[in-house]
This record gives sequence, structure tokens and C-alpha cells, in this order.
Amino acid sequence: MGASGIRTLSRSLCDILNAVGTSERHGTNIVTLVNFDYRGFDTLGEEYILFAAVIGAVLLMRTHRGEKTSARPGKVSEQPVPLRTDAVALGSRPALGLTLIFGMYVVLHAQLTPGGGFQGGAIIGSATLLLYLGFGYRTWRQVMPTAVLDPVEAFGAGAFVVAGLAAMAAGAPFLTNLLPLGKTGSVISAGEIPLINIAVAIAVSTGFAVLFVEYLEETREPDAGDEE
Amino acid sequence: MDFLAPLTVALPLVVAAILIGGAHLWPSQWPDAVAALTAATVAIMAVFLAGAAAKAGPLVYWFGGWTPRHGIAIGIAFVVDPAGAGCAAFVAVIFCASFVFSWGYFDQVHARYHALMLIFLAAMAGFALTGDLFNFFVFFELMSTVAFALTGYRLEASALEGALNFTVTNAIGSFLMLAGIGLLYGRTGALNFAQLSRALSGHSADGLVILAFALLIGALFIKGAIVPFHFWIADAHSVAPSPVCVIFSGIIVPIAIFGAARLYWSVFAGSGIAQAQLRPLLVWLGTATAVTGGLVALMQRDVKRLLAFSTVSHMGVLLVGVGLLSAGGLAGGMLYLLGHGLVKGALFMVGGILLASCAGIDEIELRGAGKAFPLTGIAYALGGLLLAGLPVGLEHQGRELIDAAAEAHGYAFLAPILSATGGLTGAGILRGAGRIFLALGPEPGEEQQSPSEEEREQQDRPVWLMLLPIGAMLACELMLQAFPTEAAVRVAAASFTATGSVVATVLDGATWSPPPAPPGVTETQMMGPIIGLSVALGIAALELGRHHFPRNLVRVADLALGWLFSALDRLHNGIVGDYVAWLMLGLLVIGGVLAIG
Amino acid sequence: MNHAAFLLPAWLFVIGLYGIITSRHFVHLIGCLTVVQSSTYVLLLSVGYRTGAGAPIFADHPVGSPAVDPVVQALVLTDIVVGATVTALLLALALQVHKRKGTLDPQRLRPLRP
Amino acid sequence: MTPLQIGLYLLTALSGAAVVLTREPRRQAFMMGLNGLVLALLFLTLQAPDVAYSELAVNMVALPFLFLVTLAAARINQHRRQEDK
Repeated sequence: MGASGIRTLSRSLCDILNAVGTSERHGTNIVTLVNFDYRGFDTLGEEYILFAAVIGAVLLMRTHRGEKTSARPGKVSEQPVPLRTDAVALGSRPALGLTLIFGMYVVLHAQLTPGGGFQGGAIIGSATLLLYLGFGYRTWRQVMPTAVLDPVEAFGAGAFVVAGLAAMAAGAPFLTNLLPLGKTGSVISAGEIPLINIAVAIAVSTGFAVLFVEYLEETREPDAGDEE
Repeated sequence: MDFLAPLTVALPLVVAAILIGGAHLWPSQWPDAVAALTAATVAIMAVFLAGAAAKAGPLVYWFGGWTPRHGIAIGIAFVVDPAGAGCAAFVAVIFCASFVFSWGYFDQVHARYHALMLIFLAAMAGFALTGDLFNFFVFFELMSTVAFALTGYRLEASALEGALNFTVTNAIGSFLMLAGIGLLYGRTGALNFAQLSRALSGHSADGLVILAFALLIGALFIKGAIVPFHFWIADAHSVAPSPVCVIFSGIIVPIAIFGAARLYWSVFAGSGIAQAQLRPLLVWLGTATAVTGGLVALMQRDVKRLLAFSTVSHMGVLLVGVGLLSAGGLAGGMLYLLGHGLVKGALFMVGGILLASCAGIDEIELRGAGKAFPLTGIAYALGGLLLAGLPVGLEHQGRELIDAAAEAHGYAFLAPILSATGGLTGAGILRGAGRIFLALGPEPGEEQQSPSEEEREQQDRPVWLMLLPIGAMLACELMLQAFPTEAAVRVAAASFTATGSVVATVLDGATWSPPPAPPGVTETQMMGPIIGLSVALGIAALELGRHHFPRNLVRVADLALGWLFSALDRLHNGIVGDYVAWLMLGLLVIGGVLAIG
Repeated sequence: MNHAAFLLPAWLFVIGLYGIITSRHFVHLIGCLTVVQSSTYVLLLSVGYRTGAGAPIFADHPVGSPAVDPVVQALVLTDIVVGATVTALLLALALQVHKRKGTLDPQRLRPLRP
Repeated sequence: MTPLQIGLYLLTALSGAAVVLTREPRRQAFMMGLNGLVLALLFLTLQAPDVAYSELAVNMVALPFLFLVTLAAARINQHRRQEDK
């Protein structure tokens, strides 16, 4: 009986995975092994939910907004709406680097310690906010043009499917691991998991970045064409 | 042949990513062509799968090669049975038609529309084929998310807030389903349908299993627009672009009922949830849905809202078919699903033509505006007659099987009621056809002006291109009768309901022995079509000719029926909080009835 | 004691729904929706929890030591990130509604009807 | 169940209710951030560090930010509407 108080009929699936996961897949984080190997197909679906939600939000906001917005913040009762102050700007710059490194660490050690493409991607995506807070809207938009973000996100999403299809091309079932498993405990281990993790992290982080860009665009003045 | 199973999902997904990745590179019309081709390919693959599954029994495909160990499922499986594959094929065909219909319509959004639609298609194919509970949820959620995105897309819609009602209620549906999965997993430690079924069978259903069942079914009923979970549907349909409505009404709503059937037979059939309680519950919910939907549909003057509520009504009939919990009833439901999807899709496309050509969707405002489009009018009227019960086509065959199954379970009295509800929805459509395409009915007065703003869907494609898929879909509905579709569906329903054999095939690799198909209908009952058609034609004639009747008579009739319609109208008030309250009430009813038993 | 673990998700579910039903601001309503959502996560993790067991990560404790259920964790962790983007989509819708109607009060935002 | 877990269960119940009962959307966004932190701690004690990461990254930072930006944009829109009138 589990602590949750449910009269459990069998615990076999979870026990099997905890018992054999590490020796079978050469990774120590069973959650990641479940996510990206045993039940990788679910994760593929989840990644596409995220992808679809972001496309949907972009479609909604970009088509409802005029074609162009300026870099000037919008106003409420003649006062520009301040979203960042000097102190915040100063603090954000060093935080940006730290957060990015931490996010990448979380992505790359997924099969070993807690972390993975989803969490790391969310952290990296949020780090782009620090870019805005630290360097301002204009720089931020120059570093991350939408024309680049969209294809990169699509690449992240598509790469997962392609990994699955590659297995089929090799004659194995969809999403079967093709790479050597490596040494348990090293960063490059557990077969394709690190690669898929990076793909997911790309899709998630650009997804969040696109959302932030689109949302902040909503707070800009429409481009009247009289300045700049 | 197995390798086609994952491709039905993977192909549209990868094409969607490519379309977005190069969004700015594609010449206009390319995304249209690529999307239509992809949908057609998926349809062909699914047809092959259905054929293979009909011959050799369900094909089991384990993703990542994680086959069961000692009878315990480790990974995710697709269990491709003829019904699921047939459903996927049908979905892909409707998508193909919808892509042809919307050719060039969405040029300015750089393939985003096409990518979303392809993800939509993949989600539904996966939903129909999967044999794993959480995977089922993932595709369910993927469907919902894409639907949210597509609903809010139309820019000039006057009722964008309808999209909010839709998203909030359906998001709650997703949470309900996830909670149900959690409870069920806690009880059984399994996610595979077959494994769940094996773990649950032989035990009496206690409160936890019943709660889980109620949550899962409730979630599917929200998507399936079953009363009282249906409130979002018209709000969503009046906002979404017509090609998307084709998918919503023709597929996504009925496929949720299909999903409920899948859950029942794959997981709960042996779980000790008493059929004695479940059958009347589902049958009465279905009947209530059919009646409510029919009445509310009749009140609408916005063509798309009318069609949306008629979908509610038809989902009630479908639920009765499924809820009889017999292979025969299910076979009827599946045929009905096919027929309804084809007809309703065609009708929504007519709505799209009206929006594109006449810049309006309000039936009274459009009086006579359709005179220039006789073919469109004929298609619209034919659709109305088919929904009302014209004794030809797949939908009619489905209705006959449902009636027969109802009779076998002691619900013979339902057949005329269901026929009459079909008549109600047909009446609304025929009334619209008479008014729009023949300029029948009274001249609209000042106060009759449409409350909606001017709406228009972009028209940059010839009418014949839009008529093409309409004609093809109606032809399918009528012609497929000539092929042994009905017999094939009965065989599919038999293997769909053979829970024990499916479980053994999936977990133990047992050889498949085909179960006997339920009997077909031997003698045609003319009672149903007569009731349906007379209700439809009668009400349509009364409404269109009301200015010829003595004024006092009309006033008395309005007074007599007014309270009913205004009460129904007040319920559909567009306030999301009320919708959510209704939803919880429905959940309590389902859980309560099953728990008391 | 054991059934107490279900009280929290049930409570979060009910209070979130209460908020949705009574909400007078769509952004607030979406906030309540995230509370309902979090109830499902708490439920799933409670279901997989076992007293005295460690995390299903065998980096610092050996394989074979008791661990909680990794499957529910895998299900929840992706859903949290994905749920956030779906919430973002809802917010985007709310924003467009506000642009057109100038209000976010559900009581004043009724779709037009015949 | 440890005392720490019981304490966090109670705290989660409170913070969840607080999110709902904070009717002013801007303050609610900050409450949501706090709720995310409490949930992340609860998930940690339920031996789910992966999930805690997820919850922390998303519900403490990203979502409250999006809520705040939505509200700011709505206020700017309101202002524009009034100006137009």
C-alpha cells in the first residue's frame, strides 16, 4: 500500500523501472529515462503541445496587432509604464550569465541529476527576460529577431520527430535509441537522451522567448512613423 | 504494415515543423498543397492499417521497442484496431477536404494555420490509435490546445469572448482527465489500457474507480458537447473560421464520444462498474442532449450557431448508440459518426461560402442573398434533409442500427423521440435554406436587424473550388452505402468491444480470433424517416409561412412556447462561471448515479 | 492519515473552481485556473509517494534503495512547462478580448446572441 | 508523513486559497509566484526534485511575468481607448 492511501493492486511498472532503469539505460535519473526513453512518445506529444500553444499565441497577437510597433513603451495617463528601473538593470546583467550557465547545466545533466530539457529550457527562456531587464528593449529585440526565433523553435520540435524517424529508417520501432549507451555517470551517456534533451531545450527556451517577445510588444506604442 | 502506425502521427508533425521552420520561404499556395497532400497520405496509410487490422486482428506497436515483460507493459503502445484506424482515415479525409476548401484563404499567416491544422490531424490520429491512458491524455490535450489557437484566430469576429468560454471549460476538462488518470494509476500502477483492464477486472468497483471513471468520462463529455457540458460549443463555433468549424463539428466533438467508448471498452468494461446503472445514465444523458440541442438549434438565426447546436443534438443520438453498451449500438454509433461528420462538414462549408460571398451569416439578414448560388442552396437543403432522416446514406444506416439496439435493450420508445430531434435540427436548416436561397418567409423588419457586426471571410477563391469538397463529402455520405461499409463497421465494432481478446493480444501476444459481428438490420423501418421528415418539413413550413397565418394564432403559439425557449435561452447566457457550475453539476450527477448503484 | 493526502488536491480543486465561478476579471480567472491545475499535480505526486523512500535518482544512493514512483513525476514535470504555455495562450486571448471590448469582466462579456 | 510535509501541505492549502481570494489581478500575480515557491518546496519533500525545478522555473518566474505584462498591456490599451474618445 502506498502512503497515498490507495489500495494498490500492483506497483510493478514503477518497481521495474526503478530496479532496471540504470543498468539498462546507463542513466541515474529514472525520471529522465522515463521521459525521454521509456515514454519518449508522450514527451514528443507534450513538446508539440508547447509548440502549438506558442504558434497560437503568436498568431493571435501578431495578427491582431498592427504590423509594426515602436520601441517606445506604452503610456498610462501620459506616463510611460516603467517595467524596469536602474537598479534592476544593474542587477540583471550578472544574473543573466549565471542563469544561462545554470540552465545549460540543468539541460546537460538530465540523465544524471534532477533536470532536463523542459526545466532547463524554461530557465534559459526566462533568462532572456534578464536580457531585457539588463540591456533594455532595443538591444533585446536586436539579439532576438523573430525571424530567427521561429525557425529555431521549429527545428527543436522537428528534431525530436526526426530522431524517431531515424530509428525507423534503421529498421527499429519509432524512437528506439540508436546510439551507444556510454558509461553510467558521464555527461555523454544514456544514448540519445542528451541529444533529445538539447532539442527539447531549444524548443522550450525559444518558445518562452517568443512568448516574452510577443507579450512585451503588446506594451509598446504603435509605430506612428513620426520618430525614427 | 505495422510501421505505418507511428507514421500517421509522425508525418504530419514533421511536416508542421518544416512549414513553420521555413514559413517565410514558401511561395503562396505551397502550404495549401503540402498540407492537403499530407492529409491525403495519412488517410491512405490509415486505410491500409484498417485493412490489415481487419484481417489479422489489432496490430500492436510498441514505441521505442519497449515490449511488455512478463505480461507487464513498460512503454507506450498503439493498438491499431479496424475502428481506430478507420476513424483516423475518416479524420484525415475530412482534413483533406477542409484544406481544399480553405485553399488560399490563409495566405497571409505564413503557413501557421496549416502547421496548426496538421498538428491537429496528428493529435486526432494518435487519439484514435493509442492504447495508453497517458498518451491518450497527451493527444487529448494537444487537440484542445490547437483548438484554442484556431478558435481565437479570426480577426473580425464580433464574439472573440466566445473563445474564452471555450478555452476555460475545455482546460478544466483536461484537468479533470489528468486527475482521473492519477487516481487510476494510483489504484493500478499501470497506464496501458490492456494492463489497466486486467488490473481492474474481477474487483468490485469502489468509490475511487467510480470517481476516476466519472472524471475521465466528464472530461470527454465536455469535448463531446453532451448536456450539461455543451455550453461552450456555440460560442466556439461562431468564432472559429468555417474550415476549422468543419473539423470541430465534424470530427473533434464526435471523436470525444468515440474516445469515451474506447475508454469504456478498453479499460472499464470488466471493472465492476455496473452496466445496470451506466446504461440508463448514458442513454438518458444522450436523449436529453438530443432534445435540448434540437430545440436550441431551432432558436438560432446565425447559421453557424444553428449548425453548432444541431451538432449537440446529433451527439446525443451518438451517445445513445454508444451508451447502449452493445456491439450493435456501437456499430450504429460509428456509422452515424461517419455520416454526420460528412454532412455537417459540408453544411459548415456552405456557411463558409455565405460568409465569403454574401458577407454575412445571419439567416434573416441574408434573406434571398443566396439566389445566385443555386448549387450551394441545393447542397444546404440536401444536408438538412439528410440530418432530418432521409432514408439513404451512412447516417440513416447508423440510426437504424441504433434503433435496433435500443429496442433490444428495452428502449424501443426512444426511436421516435430521436427521429423527432433529427427533424428539429433538419427544420432549422431547411428554414434557413428556404429563407436564404429562395427568399421565402416574411420580409425582415427594422427590429429584425442582425445584432452582429458585419463579418466577412476573405474571398479570393472561386466558388466552384469551395463547392468541390462539399459535393465530394455529400457524395461520400450517399455512395458509401453501396459499398459494404455497414458490414465492415459491424466487424470493427465487434473487435472494438472484445475486451478480453484485445488484452490478451496486447499483453501476451495471443493469437487473435475474430469475434462474431453483431447482426445487421434486415427490414427497413420507415417510421423514423417519416417522423423526422414530417417534423422537419412541417416546422420549416410553419416558420417560413407564419405571416400567412392569422395573427392571433401566431401570438397564442408564441405565448405557449415562449417560456420554454426563453428559459433555454437564459441558460446559454455566455457567462463562463455559470458554464463551469453546470459542468460540475453534470459531474456530480454522473458520479452520484454510478456510486448509488 | 493516509486519505488526508487527498484532502489537499481536493481542496485546491474546489477553491480554484470557486474562484473561476465567482471571478469578475478574466486575468484573475486564469490565475484560478492555474490553482485547479496545480491540484492535479499534487494529486499525481501524492499517488506516487511512498513513506521513507528517496527520489528516483540513483546518483547518490545505490540502485535498489527504496524510491518513489518515477512515472508520475515524468508525467507531471512535462505537463507543468506545457501548462504554462497554454496559460500564456489563454492570456493572449484575454488580451485580444480586452482590446476589442475594453473590459475583462466575464459578466459584461457576453457573446452576442440571436 | 513527516511534520515538514504536513506543514507544507497546510501551507499549500493556504497559498492556493490566497491566489484565488486575491481578487486584484496584479497582487494575484505576485501571490502566484509565492504559491509556485510553496508548491516547489512541497514537491521537493515528496521526493520529486525534477518537478520542483519545473515548478520553480515556470510558476515563480515566467508565468507571473506574463500575467503582469498582460495587465500592463491591458492598462495601456485602456488608456489608448480613452484617448481615442
